[in-house]
Amino acid sequence: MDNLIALLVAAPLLGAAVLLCGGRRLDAVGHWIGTVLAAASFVIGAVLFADMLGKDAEHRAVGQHLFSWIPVEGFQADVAFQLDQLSMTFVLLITGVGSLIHVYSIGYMEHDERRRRFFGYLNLFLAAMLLLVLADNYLLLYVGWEGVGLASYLLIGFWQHKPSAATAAKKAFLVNRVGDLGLSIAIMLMFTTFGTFAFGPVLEATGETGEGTLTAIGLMLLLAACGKSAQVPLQSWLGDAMEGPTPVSALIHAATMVTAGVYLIVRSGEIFNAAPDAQLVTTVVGAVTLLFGAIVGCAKDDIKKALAGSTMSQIGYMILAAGLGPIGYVFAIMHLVTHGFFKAGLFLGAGSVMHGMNDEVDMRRYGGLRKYMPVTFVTFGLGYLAIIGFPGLSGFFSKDKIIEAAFAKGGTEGWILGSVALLGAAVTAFYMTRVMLMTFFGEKRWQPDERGNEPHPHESPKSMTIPMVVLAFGSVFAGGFFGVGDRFVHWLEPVTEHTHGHPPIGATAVTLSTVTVMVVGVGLAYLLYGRRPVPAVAPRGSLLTRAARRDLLQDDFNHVVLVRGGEHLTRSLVYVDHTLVDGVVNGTAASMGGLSGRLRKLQNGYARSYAVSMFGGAALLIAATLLMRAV
Amino acid sequence: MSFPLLTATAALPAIGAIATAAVPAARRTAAKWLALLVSLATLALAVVVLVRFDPDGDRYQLTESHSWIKDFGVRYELGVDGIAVALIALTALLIPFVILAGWHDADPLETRSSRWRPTQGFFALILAVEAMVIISFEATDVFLFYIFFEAMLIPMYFLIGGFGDRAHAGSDEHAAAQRSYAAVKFLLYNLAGGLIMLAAVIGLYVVAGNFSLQEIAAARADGSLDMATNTERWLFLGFFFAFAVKAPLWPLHTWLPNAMGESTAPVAVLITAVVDKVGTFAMLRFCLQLFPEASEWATPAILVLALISIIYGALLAVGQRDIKRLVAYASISHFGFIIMGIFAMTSQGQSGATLYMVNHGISTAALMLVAGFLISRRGSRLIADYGGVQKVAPVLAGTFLVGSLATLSLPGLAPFVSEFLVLVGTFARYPVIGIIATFGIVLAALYTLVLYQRTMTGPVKPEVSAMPDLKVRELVVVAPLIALLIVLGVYPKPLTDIVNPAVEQTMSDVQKTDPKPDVEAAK
Amino acid sequence: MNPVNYLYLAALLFTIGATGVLIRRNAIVVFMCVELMLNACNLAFVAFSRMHGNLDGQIIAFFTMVVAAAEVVVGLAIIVSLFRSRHSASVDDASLMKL
Amino acid sequence: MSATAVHSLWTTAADPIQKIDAPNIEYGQLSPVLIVIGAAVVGILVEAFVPRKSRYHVQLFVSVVALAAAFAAVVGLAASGYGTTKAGIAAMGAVAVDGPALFLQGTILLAGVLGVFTFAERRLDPVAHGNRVDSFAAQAASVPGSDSEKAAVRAGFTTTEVFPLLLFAIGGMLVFPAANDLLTLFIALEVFSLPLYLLCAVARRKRLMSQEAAVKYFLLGAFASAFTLFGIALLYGYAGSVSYATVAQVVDGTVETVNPALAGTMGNDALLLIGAAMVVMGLLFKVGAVPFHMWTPDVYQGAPTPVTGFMAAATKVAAFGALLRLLYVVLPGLRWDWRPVMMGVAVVTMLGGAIVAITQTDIKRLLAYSSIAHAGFILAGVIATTPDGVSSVLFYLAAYSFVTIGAFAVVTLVRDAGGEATHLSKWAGLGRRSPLVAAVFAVFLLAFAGIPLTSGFAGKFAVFKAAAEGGASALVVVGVVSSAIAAFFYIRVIVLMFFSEPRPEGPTVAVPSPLTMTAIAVGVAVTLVLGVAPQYFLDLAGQAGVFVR
Repeated sequence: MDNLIALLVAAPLLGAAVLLCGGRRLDAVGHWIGTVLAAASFVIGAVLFADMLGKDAEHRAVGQHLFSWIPVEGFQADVAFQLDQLSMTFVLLITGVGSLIHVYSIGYMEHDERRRRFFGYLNLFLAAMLLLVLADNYLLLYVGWEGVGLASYLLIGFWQHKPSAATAAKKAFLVNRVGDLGLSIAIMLMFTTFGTFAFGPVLEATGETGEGTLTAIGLMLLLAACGKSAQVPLQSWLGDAMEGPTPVSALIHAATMVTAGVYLIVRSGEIFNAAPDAQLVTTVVGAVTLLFGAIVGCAKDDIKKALAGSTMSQIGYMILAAGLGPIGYVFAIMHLVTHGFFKAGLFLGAGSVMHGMNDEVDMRRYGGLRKYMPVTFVTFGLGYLAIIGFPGLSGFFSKDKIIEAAFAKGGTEGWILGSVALLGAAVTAFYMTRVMLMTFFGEKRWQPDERGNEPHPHESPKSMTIPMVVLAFGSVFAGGFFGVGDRFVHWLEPVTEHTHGHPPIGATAVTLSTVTVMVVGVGLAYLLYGRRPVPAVAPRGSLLTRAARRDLLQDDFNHVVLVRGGEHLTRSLVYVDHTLVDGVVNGTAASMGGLSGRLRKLQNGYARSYAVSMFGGAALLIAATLLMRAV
Repeated sequence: MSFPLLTATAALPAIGAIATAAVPAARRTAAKWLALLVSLATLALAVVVLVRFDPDGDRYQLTESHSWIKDFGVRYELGVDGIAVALIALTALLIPFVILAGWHDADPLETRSSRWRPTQGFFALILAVEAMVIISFEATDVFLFYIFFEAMLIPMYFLIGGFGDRAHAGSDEHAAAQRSYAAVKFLLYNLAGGLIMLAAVIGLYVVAGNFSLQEIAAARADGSLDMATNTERWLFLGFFFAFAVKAPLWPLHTWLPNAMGESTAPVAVLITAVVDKVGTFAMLRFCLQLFPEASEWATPAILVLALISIIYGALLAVGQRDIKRLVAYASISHFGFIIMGIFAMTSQGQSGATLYMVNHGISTAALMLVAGFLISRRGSRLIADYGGVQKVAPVLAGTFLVGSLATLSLPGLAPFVSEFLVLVGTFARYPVIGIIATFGIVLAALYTLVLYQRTMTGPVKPEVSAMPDLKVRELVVVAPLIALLIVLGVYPKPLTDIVNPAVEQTMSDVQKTDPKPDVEAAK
Repeated sequence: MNPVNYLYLAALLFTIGATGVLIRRNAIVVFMCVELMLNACNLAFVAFSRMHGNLDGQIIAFFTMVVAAAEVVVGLAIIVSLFRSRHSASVDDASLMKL
Repeated sequence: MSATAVHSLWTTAADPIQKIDAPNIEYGQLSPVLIVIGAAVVGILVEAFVPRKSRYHVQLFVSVVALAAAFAAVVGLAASGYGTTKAGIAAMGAVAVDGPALFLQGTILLAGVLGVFTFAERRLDPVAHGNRVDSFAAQAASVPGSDSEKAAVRAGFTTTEVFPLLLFAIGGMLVFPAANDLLTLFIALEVFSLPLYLLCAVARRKRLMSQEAAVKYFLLGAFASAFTLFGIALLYGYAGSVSYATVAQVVDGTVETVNPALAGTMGNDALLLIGAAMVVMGLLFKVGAVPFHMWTPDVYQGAPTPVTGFMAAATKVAAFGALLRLLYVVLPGLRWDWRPVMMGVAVVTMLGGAIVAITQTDIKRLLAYSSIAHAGFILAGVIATTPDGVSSVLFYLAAYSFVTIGAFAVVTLVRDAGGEATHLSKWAGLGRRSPLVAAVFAVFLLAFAGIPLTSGFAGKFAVFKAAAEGGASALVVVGVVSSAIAAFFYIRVIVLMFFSEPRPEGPTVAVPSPLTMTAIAVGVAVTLVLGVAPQYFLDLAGQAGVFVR
């Protein structure tokens, strides 16, 4: 039974191989192959899940050792898998949502002649992501880590003919590389500290080394997480990543890949537990990001970018929770799962809207779409209620727990983090309501585009709506299913261990305040966007708004400091290489030539001057010989 | 006296070279096929060597030893350890692809006097280089090694200067001038290095009285031959200088971009993937074994230089406008990694360095050859002249992407394994250097992806709109290399099994042991 | 008279001859200066021979004369042919080949 | 009347003359020299009595046979142990018959044979008035461009005297390295110099340059030999004898100088040092060491190329032989005086030759400067003052002479309307025109540059090794550096031949007769054999490395 684990990865990998090497002859059936294999992987996952439930909590973790990967003296890297409750949670999320989005893409990418390749990339992503969550050591995890990075690169840049897409893809990969820097350094540290980088030995040995080392490792892991999960300061790529096809945004940049950072931190829980400073930094990063993302989300008119901002901020919640340690791990993962459902749903909804609106993304060109695409409206709406944490829906359960845990951290930190989280909840409610209103309510604001063809909003095909519906179910009930009776807590406890946190002001108080701020946010948004018509062109807006539209100037900073600076550096280095390093050599050669030219002047053709040189030579010779004797 | 397998492996391409050169002018294609067959036969022999080699056996196997020049204390001594075997295999493996890729590179443009036979010459020279490289991997006699280390410059020189890249910006005269400048630069740099090494070789003779690597190493080990500290250091520097030029190590690198830029893609591959490896190989085999103390003494300086190479090479690669020069600078950065791994003096570092030599050979070959196909289609080496190729020639673009990903050492592809080992190995002893070197991987991503983006993506440039996709011959060249990259990336164990024992030997030569993990050290 | 003085004379003659070679233009004269140097050698030989009281030096002197004669034969032949083709015996005119 | 009575008529009744015992000459051991000189005399007679038409063939035959016989004699002597065990002094102490002498004589003779071949080449120049012509003037005596010259050309005259002249030169060269007293040294010097002066003067093309070369060579040569002679005089004055053995003993102090009083008056060693310096200077002139090298480029350029080739090879061999013997047999006691000085000379020679060569534009001048640089390398071996040093120099000389003759032979092949096209610019693209010739020349250049697998490398390694072992590591470093510089201009020529487009009005490559072909082929063969499998010859040189004294 355990040997099935490899199949989880193998199935989509096979799909990727077949689809990418298959060539045009597979164009007709490519998307089916991809979808079937993704679903197969899900089925295997389900089977393993059932099997796991059959066992009692202690013996649920299973593993499979495939082969020794890099055997070098004192350095053992194996290709081996580990499937415990945490991994299983991810497996189900990834394969489940993944399969749905495969189905969705069949319709969404119908008119793209490179659909086969698209599905190949999707399968590649699934394989890499599963490898990431199933690996039993950090190096193999690193492989999956970069693998998803590659897939995301290929998918963001899927429409390569668009320079913006190509640039966004490159940016995403590069920023992630910076994060990977952290991961590889962390692995090196583990190797020099523990002599291994397999989860088991490392996490058990944390007690045997100093806090300093662990803090270093923790911070490096955090850096990696920041890269992958678009946390400040490495968040800048996520917004641009929306250049990719919408299913990609839903799967990779909302539901799964971007949450890998959270997985990494929770997985390395023991390390963080032993390194409070690292934890503190983690919580700070999470808090900052959740506000950052939320603020950006408020200002964007591009529906996908707005959702991207919200993704950022939701993951900020998770990171925050993960930073809180045992009181937060479970809720981080729980929010991750629920978020997977409703954010994927929201993105698919957005995709459906764009599908009906000739790929228009500017919400100011929408309006009143609820009449035209009811299914989308309903599913999107449910997702919306879930994310703002409407009582009873999934978002409510998970987010509320995180805020609670944040307060439970205790001390001033607890207060600060908690109130930030609350504030974030309010802003979330605000910008999501804004999206909702601008898209589905009010009167229609779209005009014919420059090519004169006016969009005719219509509902999307079944292949697209069905996944949306399924995800909507998830967004509604998942939270309750997990939260009631702490089912999820018990499920994950054996892996992440859990200590129940007690917020100073009491759980109910927290819950109430959460709901109130949510209501406030919604109301505020309604006053601004529901009561009065939305201008079709964005007003100039306040300084903050304008900054937020530009992702709070983070890109401008990067451009000035990194891009410009880098260009100057390289250009000057090229110059140095050519003039200095090369110049020295050529200079020597030239000077040799010059010397030679001067010396040959002595050879002036006059026999008598030759005689002079001989005479002088003889004199020198004699003098030297006598001198030698003298000294 | 068993069959002299190693001699045969080196002699076969040599004979093939002569035979190819002798093919009459008219029978151009015959020459090509002859060369290809010879290289394949050599590959077969190399495989036999690989099979006959027993990783757990003696250090040097398949040895041959004959008296050669008694007066110079020179013997014809051959023998291979795991490192040599791996590199011989690499060489023998790459040459057929080089030949196949260069199939039309040396077809005469116009029919000159019937005596002028460029094609025959081209392939004969390639085989000659192969022979010399292989024997210098096999030689366990310093003098024997030196002779071929130097001699291989001549055929390389003619390959660079005689068969330039036809896709040259500017007039033919300008191209010719550029080309001979590159060739002369290549030769003078390496000759200078070689001559300085000659002085050291002579010095070694004066000190040791013979050139047998094993005897000297043994004598060094049991202390029966002790050099004065300064003598050893001077000799070490003499040797190292030559190898650092060949490798090349900053700041002795500037010949490489010219050479690779001006020569045809296959020749560029020959330079960077095959010939330069002799330099790094020699550091590992000769510098460390003959002068362990001096190596340790020089390590800090060398590591710093290697570090500079890594970062500097990568940054310059970012700044290049010419595809082939970009790859050249990337190689400089990679050679920095290899040298760093060698002198980190850890098992991981040195195993990694050895794997790196092999993997870098394959990955650069893949990237450079595809780049060559691209250039030959458009007739320009400038990145700016391309754009949107991916749309018109998806397979070409795909292979190019894989090559690029290998160059940025993406996990799952072979180069990742070696690069990570080098980094870990270095980090274990020199954390700061290790960390700084890690930034190289970010820069690598930068220059490769920028290259890919500018050439393959974006709107289709009119000049490339009619560009055909890879032909069968070209696919035959690229596909196996890519397959190999993936296989060695997922399952490098066979290679490491061969390499590890040799590395352990070298480690014991320099009397180094890996630093213990802190946890164990604490116990 | 102290025979050493002959040696000083010889040295003087040699130097004069050498100087002549360096300063005179006409090939014939230059050549004569060389002859002078040879004769200086002869003088030295003879003087030494006298001092050592053995005959070697004197015999060598005869050899030197023969050699000088041979040189004259060859030298004049060359110089004359040069003169005939250039209508000048100046060694400075003969400077086609330089640098 | 009785005999005594008659006798008493014209002799004063002095003390009876002690009878001079006839010198015993070991004709067998001197046979190589005697054969060559004899053949030279025969050659003169041939000029006198054999009809013009057939002289060429007779001379060629005589020369080749004589040289072959002489070589056979050398081999015979060596085989019968005169090189090693039976080595000794012949001809009343005038000539030494020992390893170095025989080795160098053998080398010179082989070089001589190849030289004869190149001399006898008659296919390169276009047929003039139905006569095949070689590279020598129709009638050296006739004024260039004059009617008499035209007439001579029309008549198909050829200067077949070059063969006896060559033989005389070879004869002198055979004696030079074997000379065992200073007088013989001087005579041999003149005997091989004078014919060379003449040979330089008799070029068929560019006669003015040829004559100029001769004049320069002659005047400077005479100047140099005057110095040598004076040096000899001083040494004689110091030691009271010119025999190497005696001088050596006096230098060592094993034997008191014949006239201590003299030594006293002369400020004891001043005579010795000055004398030695002047003699050495004469030899350095012959080997073309800086600063006594300046004749080399002009003479090499002006002389007929076959002569240049022979001269460049054989003169160096002979002169270095003599230098070795002088320094190793006569002046070892003075080692600490001359060694540093010679080091200085070696350094400036290596560097000077290499550096000035960089900017040369005429192939013959280029090779001249390269020969200067090589003289420097050989000096490095000389300075080693070890048996290894001797044998390494011997080996180097052998290797070098064949490369040189071959290279100059190739130069004779590249011709245009004006005869040989020696300007480098005309060699552009030769590799495209006639790959084979270019390849051969490239081989020679690589050998000059000392690239492995050529004789040049083996030789260079040998001398540098000897120098290093002799404690002259500094020289090795300088040598290495100058090799690097030298590599530059050899490579320049290769670039020119292979990588630059051929000129439309470029030169043509003449197809030579088997004679020159042999010379070139032998050159290539030796270059490669000595490069790949030098052991046998190293052994030879090693056995021959001991001087008799």
